[in-house]
Amino acid sequence: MTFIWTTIGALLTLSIYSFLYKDNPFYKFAEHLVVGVSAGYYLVIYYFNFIHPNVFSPVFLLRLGDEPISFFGFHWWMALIPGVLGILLYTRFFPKVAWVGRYALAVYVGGYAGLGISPVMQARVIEQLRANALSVAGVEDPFATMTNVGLGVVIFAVVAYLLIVKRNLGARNWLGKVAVIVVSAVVGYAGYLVLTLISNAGVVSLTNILLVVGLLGTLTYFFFSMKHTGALGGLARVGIVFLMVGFGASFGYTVMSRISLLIGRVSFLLHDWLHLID
Amino acid sequence: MTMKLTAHLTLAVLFLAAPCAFAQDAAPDTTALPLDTVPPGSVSGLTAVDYVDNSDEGDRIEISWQASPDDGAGEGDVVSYQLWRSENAGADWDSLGVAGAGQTRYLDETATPGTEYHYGVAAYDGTSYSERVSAGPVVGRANLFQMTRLAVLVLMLVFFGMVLTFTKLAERGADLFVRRIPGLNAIEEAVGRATEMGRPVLYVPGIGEIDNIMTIASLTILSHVAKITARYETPLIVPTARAVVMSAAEEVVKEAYAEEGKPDSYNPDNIRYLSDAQFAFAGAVNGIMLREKPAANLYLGAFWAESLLLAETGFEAGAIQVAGTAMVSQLPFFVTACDFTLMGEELYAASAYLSREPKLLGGLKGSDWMKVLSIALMALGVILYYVNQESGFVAWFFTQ
Amino acid sequence: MRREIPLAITFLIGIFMLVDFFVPHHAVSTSAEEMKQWGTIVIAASILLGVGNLIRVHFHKIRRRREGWGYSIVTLAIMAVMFAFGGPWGTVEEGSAFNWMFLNMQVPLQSTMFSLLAFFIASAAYRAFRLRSAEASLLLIAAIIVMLGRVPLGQYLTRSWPQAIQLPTLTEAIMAYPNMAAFRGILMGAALGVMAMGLRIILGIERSYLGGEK
Amino acid sequence: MSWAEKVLSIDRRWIFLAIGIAVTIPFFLPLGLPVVVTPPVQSLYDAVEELEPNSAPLLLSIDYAPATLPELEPMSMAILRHCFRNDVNVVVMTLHPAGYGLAERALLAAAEEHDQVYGEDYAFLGFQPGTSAVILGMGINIRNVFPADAYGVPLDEIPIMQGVRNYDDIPLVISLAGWSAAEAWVYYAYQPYRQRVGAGVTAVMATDFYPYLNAGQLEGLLGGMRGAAEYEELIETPDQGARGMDSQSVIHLLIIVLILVGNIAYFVSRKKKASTAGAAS
Repeated sequence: MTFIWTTIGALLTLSIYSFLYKDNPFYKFAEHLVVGVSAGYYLVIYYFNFIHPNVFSPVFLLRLGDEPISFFGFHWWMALIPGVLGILLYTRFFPKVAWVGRYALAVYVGGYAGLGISPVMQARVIEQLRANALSVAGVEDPFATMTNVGLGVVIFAVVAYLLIVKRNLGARNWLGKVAVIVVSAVVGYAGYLVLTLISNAGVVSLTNILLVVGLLGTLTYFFFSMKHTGALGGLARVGIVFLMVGFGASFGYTVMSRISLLIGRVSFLLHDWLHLID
Repeated sequence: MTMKLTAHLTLAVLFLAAPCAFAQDAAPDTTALPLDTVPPGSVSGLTAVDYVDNSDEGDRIEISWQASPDDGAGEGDVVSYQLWRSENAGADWDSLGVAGAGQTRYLDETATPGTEYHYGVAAYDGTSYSERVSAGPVVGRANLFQMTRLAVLVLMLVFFGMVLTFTKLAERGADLFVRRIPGLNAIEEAVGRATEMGRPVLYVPGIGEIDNIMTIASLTILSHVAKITARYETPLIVPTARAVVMSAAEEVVKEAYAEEGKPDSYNPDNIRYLSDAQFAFAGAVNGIMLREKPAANLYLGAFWAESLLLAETGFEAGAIQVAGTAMVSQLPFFVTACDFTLMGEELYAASAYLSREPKLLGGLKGSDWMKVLSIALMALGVILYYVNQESGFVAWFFTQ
Repeated sequence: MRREIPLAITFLIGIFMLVDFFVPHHAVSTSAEEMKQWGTIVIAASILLGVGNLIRVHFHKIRRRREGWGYSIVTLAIMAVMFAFGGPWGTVEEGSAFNWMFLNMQVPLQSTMFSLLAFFIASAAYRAFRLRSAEASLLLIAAIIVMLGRVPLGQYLTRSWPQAIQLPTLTEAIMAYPNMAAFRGILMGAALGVMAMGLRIILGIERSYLGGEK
Repeated sequence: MSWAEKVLSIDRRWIFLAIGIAVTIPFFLPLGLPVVVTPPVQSLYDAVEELEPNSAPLLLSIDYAPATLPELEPMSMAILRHCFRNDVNVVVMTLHPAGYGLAERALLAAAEEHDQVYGEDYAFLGFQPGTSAVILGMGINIRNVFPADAYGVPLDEIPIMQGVRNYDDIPLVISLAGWSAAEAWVYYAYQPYRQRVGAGVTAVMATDFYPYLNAGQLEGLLGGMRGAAEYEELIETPDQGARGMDSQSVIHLLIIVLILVGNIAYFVSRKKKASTAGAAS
């Protein structure tokens, strides 16, 4: 029995993979099958896990004289409200009363809109600001000592390139460009070291400065009230640089996760189905 | 949180230690060990305050203190702290509980709301108690405001104030500049090309539920897109993964067709619920792309892993693709596989921008200035940190 | 009226839920708790709407014998079977027919569909990662460093280099700094967008989701 | 058509074939490259390692659906093995409607391996809908949300649940999720109740969670199969996670080679175009 079911699973798996070659009847079959199966699945799960225990049981069992079943610790009749709201969704099939269905939607959307605002403010704005500021203050930085020197030189070289070389030197002046970059990297880094020595908060972590510059740049990129020209345009460009590095990095980071899924399926075919490996 | 656990453990330790103490008492003069007759140093800085939790019934009082000098230092022999409670201004002490050594906080969860209490704490070293320090009176109440969230409230109100001010300004006809969002025109171009080719437009509003703000932003954009397709009589296919979103999309599209005076061109079979299951949905949308051959694919809303499945299949099918989402993890895929991508806030901005309704622009301007304020706050925090680490603002900003 | 009352409801409930975050009083928090449950139940009740639409679309296809109508029969038939097994004979219990169908049809189909991404991510990378411009090269370089740094191979290749420039260290640093800064920016911007939109919904300025202007 | 142009316009099905072959080979010829443990995994491991045996339970929320099984199941197995090996009590629940069977399957498998007894060493609460409401509700009283375990036994009759009222009695929550559930734990358990929360998520989601980790809102983080492999390394029980990492190395290398070849071809073809254009003018 298990083998039959596993074989069905394996054949369906192969049908989906046939899509990689081209659209074909096997894929069409599998696609329509999965839509049907999941529709049936959600119908059953939603009914038995949500509606039945939370609406029907509290409402009807109590009326039959059974022991009262609480609705998340509330009076049973509270269960009627969502039940009625749920039914209201279906008024849309009767044009005359279709507008009543909006009540259900209004309760739902309004409630969640209100619910979402404050935690978003706290977790996504305030806490993130605080974390960023904390990093800048150098409170915690595991990479500070390891990558500081290398990164410092790179940062100052890039800044020198953007501010001096790109604007003022002609296309063919290679030697001048390199000299300016090297000199400003060294001078910039030296200046940074001096700053670190005179600051009373200890080492100012350069990697953490990256966090500030990056956040500033990205937020500027999403600033819609002014044209991106001049200094603002420069900051927005910095934002784009960070966004691109971020996108590349998370793309690369994701590859692993996607391969994991494929490994899971190959392991199913080779191990669970064909028993070729252990 | 670990408080109670530690209290239990301490009790267990005391329980186990009791027989040993007893044995020692039974043979007082045969051992060379002198009995510890020096009581430990008492605690200091005792405070008792009404504890505010998320469902506050006024039955919790938080007691905190600074450790006895003999706890972990000095003689180092403190094993626990004994707590007492009194309803009678420091007389009639009732034993309340025990906190382990090293603990400096205890949560009394048995207070009667509205009753005045005094609390007493003494360190215990296994044989004797330190002097009892007391604090009070304190009254437990079901509070009406969570003080720790004051900052959230203030910033939120500031933000709302900005949004509403700009909305009012817009309504009065003030000229609010909002720069063009790159990629926004792409939506109209894509629909235009589909019309030229005589092929349908596919609009995927994501797989978020209707409570997801991205889905709502997407429905606003859908209304705009539907008006264009209605004008050109280009079929518009809207596959959805949530039943409520489907019914909302039906309303939006039907409405748009009616507004353009083409109610008969609206085809209810094109607004489809496919599946709540994420990949069943993705598989079915892929099928639509290959078989009904839309010339423009618009993915706007909340997307998860299906983003690249859709975008790669759409690319292979040769459609113009415009995406927009605030799902950070999916942006890299849309950016690499689509022709244009509205990133993060641009999705919300787009819905305001497209409608050209002045009222909606207020939100956009408010968000913009909130960003400036956020950066200023962060800068202030950092600068003050370097100037004076002890200042009140720094303490507030960096803790909690 | 038809519009005002829903908008008033949206406003009241929205404000109540908003206030709940700041008011710890148990009367408020328990009622808010209750209302959150309503939402889940309304959503659960909506499933029939979706399934109804699915049946209608496929039924039309079959009746008009449109291309691929045979597959529509598959969808409707398997849905009926799944539903029939799920109702009377239990749902998720080990060994029920419903559970077997779930584990051996829905699970492999969904996870295989998901795993197609392994192939697509490779083809997307091959196509998109070209050194066309300065920005594209940043995308590419970051992707390659992180891809190598994530796997044991990357660690192996750079094992004798100084710790600071070993690939896994670089990967962590890229993820922790430039990536984090960029994503924090998107996150904060999007959060403000969400809040502004939420406010507009509560105030009834944004109402396209309700449909029907009249 | 030059070779470079051919390479650039290659049918993507060749790439698919290469990926398919590359993923299969290590199943038969393992490379056995060592896995390096990263700080977020180490800190989650430490948080679990610190739990007291046979005392307040770890709450493991197995919130994944079948689609993310290959990445997240190795994590559940590794964490459950770690707990059971240390005799730490575990309470398992799920917030995903499709997670019930998967959670039960992992829990029973790990419990059987370590001869653990239901009710005394572990318990299974089952599924409740309404993610955020469930998490918030448990902060007030777990019994409001889960009056009984998955098998209908009232919580007070389960030995390890006695005295467990809300988050005050749970030293650590770990959520393993391929969707926003892990985030919901941060929002609704850490934010309001300061409950310590750890998370295991798919590799792609891990990026989103770095800010939370960085802001101290998460105790530790397992990212994808690699996170599972690292955890397996820490508990010295290599399994699915470790095996998968070899295939990962091969495919990552393959994709990088593909990108490099694509770029070389791109430059060659551009140069050619430039030079022919120059000749014509």
